Amino acid sequence: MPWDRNQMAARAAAELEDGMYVNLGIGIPTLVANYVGDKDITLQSENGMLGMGPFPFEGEEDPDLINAGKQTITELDRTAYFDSATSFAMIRGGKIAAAILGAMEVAENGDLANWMIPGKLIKGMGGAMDLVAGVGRVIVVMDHTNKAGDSKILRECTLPLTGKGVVDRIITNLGVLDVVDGGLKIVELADGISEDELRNATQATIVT
Amino acid sequence: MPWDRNQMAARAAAELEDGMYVNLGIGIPTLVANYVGDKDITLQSENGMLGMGPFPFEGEEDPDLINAGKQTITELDRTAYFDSATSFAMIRGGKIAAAILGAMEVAENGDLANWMIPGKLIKGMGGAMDLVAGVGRVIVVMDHTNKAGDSKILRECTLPLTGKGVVDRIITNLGVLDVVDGGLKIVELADGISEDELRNATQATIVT
Amino acid sequence: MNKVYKTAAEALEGVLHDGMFIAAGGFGLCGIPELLIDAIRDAGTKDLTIASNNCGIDDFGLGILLQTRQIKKMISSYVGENAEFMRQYLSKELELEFNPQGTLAERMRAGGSGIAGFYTRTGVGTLIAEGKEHKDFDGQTHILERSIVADLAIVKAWKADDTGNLVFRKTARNFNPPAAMCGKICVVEVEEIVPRGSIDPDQIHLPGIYVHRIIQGTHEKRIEQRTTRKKESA
Amino acid sequence: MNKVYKTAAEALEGVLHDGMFIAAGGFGLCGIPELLIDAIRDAGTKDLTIASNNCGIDDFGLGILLQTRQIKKMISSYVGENAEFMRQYLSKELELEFNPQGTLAERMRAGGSGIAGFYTRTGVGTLIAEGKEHKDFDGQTHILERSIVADLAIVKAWKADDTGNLVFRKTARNFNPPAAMCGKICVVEVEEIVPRGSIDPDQIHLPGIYVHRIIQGTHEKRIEQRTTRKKESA
Repeated sequence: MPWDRNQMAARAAAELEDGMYVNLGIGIPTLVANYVGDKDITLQSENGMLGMGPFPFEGEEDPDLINAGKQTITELDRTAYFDSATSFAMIRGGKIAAAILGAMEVAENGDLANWMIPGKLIKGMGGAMDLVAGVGRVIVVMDHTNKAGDSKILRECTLPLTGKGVVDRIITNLGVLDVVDGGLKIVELADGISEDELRNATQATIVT
Repeated sequence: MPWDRNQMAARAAAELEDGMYVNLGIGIPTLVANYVGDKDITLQSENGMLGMGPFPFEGEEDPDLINAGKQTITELDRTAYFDSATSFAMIRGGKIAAAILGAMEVAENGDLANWMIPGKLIKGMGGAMDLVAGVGRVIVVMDHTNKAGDSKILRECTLPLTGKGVVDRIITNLGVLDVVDGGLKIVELADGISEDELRNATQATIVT
Repeated sequence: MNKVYKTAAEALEGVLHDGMFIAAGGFGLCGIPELLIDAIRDAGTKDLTIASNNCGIDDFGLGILLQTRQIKKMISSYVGENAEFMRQYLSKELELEFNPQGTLAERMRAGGSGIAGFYTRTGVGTLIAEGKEHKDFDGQTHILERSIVADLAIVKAWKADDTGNLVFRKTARNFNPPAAMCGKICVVEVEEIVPRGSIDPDQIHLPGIYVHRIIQGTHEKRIEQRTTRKKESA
Repeated sequence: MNKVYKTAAEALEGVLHDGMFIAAGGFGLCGIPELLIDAIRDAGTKDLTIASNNCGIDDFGLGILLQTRQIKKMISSYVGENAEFMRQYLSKELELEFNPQGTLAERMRAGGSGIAGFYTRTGVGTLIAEGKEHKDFDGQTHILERSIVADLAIVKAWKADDTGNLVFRKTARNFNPPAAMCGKICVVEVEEIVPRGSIDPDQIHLPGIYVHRIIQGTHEKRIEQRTTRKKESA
């Protein structure tokens, strides 16, 4: 059975190690915070915060304290605030160990598209281009195929790119793949998913 | 009679207007602070401070509170501290209205030399190159001639430059000159100094 | 040196003109200069180019100036919260220049820092890189991004002293310091003006040298995504 | 995540190697990493390239590493306080790269910020500009300055919490934050380590993400130019 959203988030959380500073994108990546367990992870929110805490209790929301998804959040005992220039200084400067992001498409060379569908969706890239260009490791978490059943893991991206050759690892509902020389390598299969099932759902080149 | 150091400093202080943020170099420029009177001037020290106060009383020196000349100083009720990158951001960014600096040589095109004598003096430029490139107005305060009696105001600088075409006004013991098209213009003569005396002590072109 | 003004309208007097370039602080609806935006609407200044990470929502923040058609062009990283924005953009009534969020913040800081341009890997190989100078450093391709200098910066802080020293609160700091830095004139609205000397000089987030005019006012501080957890789940 | 070490020697264990590049905080003798400098002397690491605004005095600060001939090259803006520096430089035992002070600070910040290079007017038409790329922006000539990334940053702060969040004191802040930013490894000495949560998160000068190792110690904090005024003159 393919992994559900929470299982994908849990699998992504397994990528994280003690002491890491990590940026989580919106969507499934946000759920990763629920699965870090005892690991000493510090979450960065690119609007100017390290040490992001959980959502506030009702009635305790502070309009001056939000995350990059504009949701009300809380602070922790390790929290530090800073301005947007400083926030992206640490992102571009490689101080963030990993970013876990959603995607529309990923290509076998590590190209990532997750910000724009020409003529349809023009919300903007936010901090995604800075993140994929700057952080130590880019992990994409997404469904393996789109609603029409087509592979989101492609030989070449068809949508405008967020970054070129930036993705290190892809975690989908079917398994885990790494971007390596010549294509993608299967690292792990979701429970009950066969290698053939994953290969059939993947347009990109899979190398062994 | 030529102006003495204090008179030159007082004349330089007359350049300053209410509300200005100003950087004073070492030597005679430091004395300018004594002559600002009631004017609301905020002094910047490029090692990371706005709102520099006077020297401390004996016994009240704080090793964490020094000016760019490494002297112990005090803070005021308007003081703000910041790091060196921020300090020079405001300097290069044109936020400092004026810098009052000493010089070894000034040329009629506004070139300034005040940091190096090849083979002799290799202390370094400190923040002088950033200041002359960035602040709103550069005012040089210096003796008109060197110890040998030679003009320090030249057609061309002979020493390595601190900045090219950066000086706006020169205040010396003999008077005040502005850098204008084609050379220097006499703005003011020190008490009892004739125009001929100033011209004779000046190698640079003086225009009228 | 008197930087304190009574109202947003007074603080903007003489600094507004049609076709001007404004840099605005804020992220989403957090830390936005609400009062100054309202005053710009009331002043009716037209053909504005505004550099701001977002453009508010339909009836709050910079979205207000979309309703009144005062904005000609936005320089932003994300404008997804605003239906009127989409409508005007798709009908070509509004120009839009997308900037990666960090590039936008750094362009503002650079403009206030005498840095004419800088090289970043952000955006290499994307639409953002088109037409920009490319240069390799240590085997990696970078693109040249230019600094932003705005005619006016509008900024929201938590507290100011009367010399303009500013303190921000939590994530409401965001783009406010870089926006302030890049404005030729910087007007700031705060929740409280305190006497000089009452802010620890080690704890000033933005020194008063960047701040030309200040007003104190009451802020709505609307929340865009009120997200909470239940007490039980604690 | 344990960033707290007992001694300077322990905090530097495994990060020192001959020929390495170190960025150091401090201005004059103010805010210098005294304890880490002593530990580097004791470790005997050789052929160091050090980016630091100054080089201490003969018997204090980085001057100590000149006495022991551990420094191969300095990148500084001002070295006038140090007779041994002059001697070694004039006898060509020591290399020296002068940087304008603001350029040096910005090169460090850029190195920690993923900015490979930046354009500044500082130094145009001077010796500093020789061999550097020139480019005109808006009719003014600028030169390209490269960022600095150091193998190690040695930094002095006032307080740290155990996650590495730092607070500096008065003008002892100076080059410490930019130096910290540009180090692949950043080791910090402080006067006091406080429990996490005891520094207001709005008042942290440098977030712990930049800090890898911390020690607490006693600092001499020598004054270079003790300048005072008389009580009468107040």
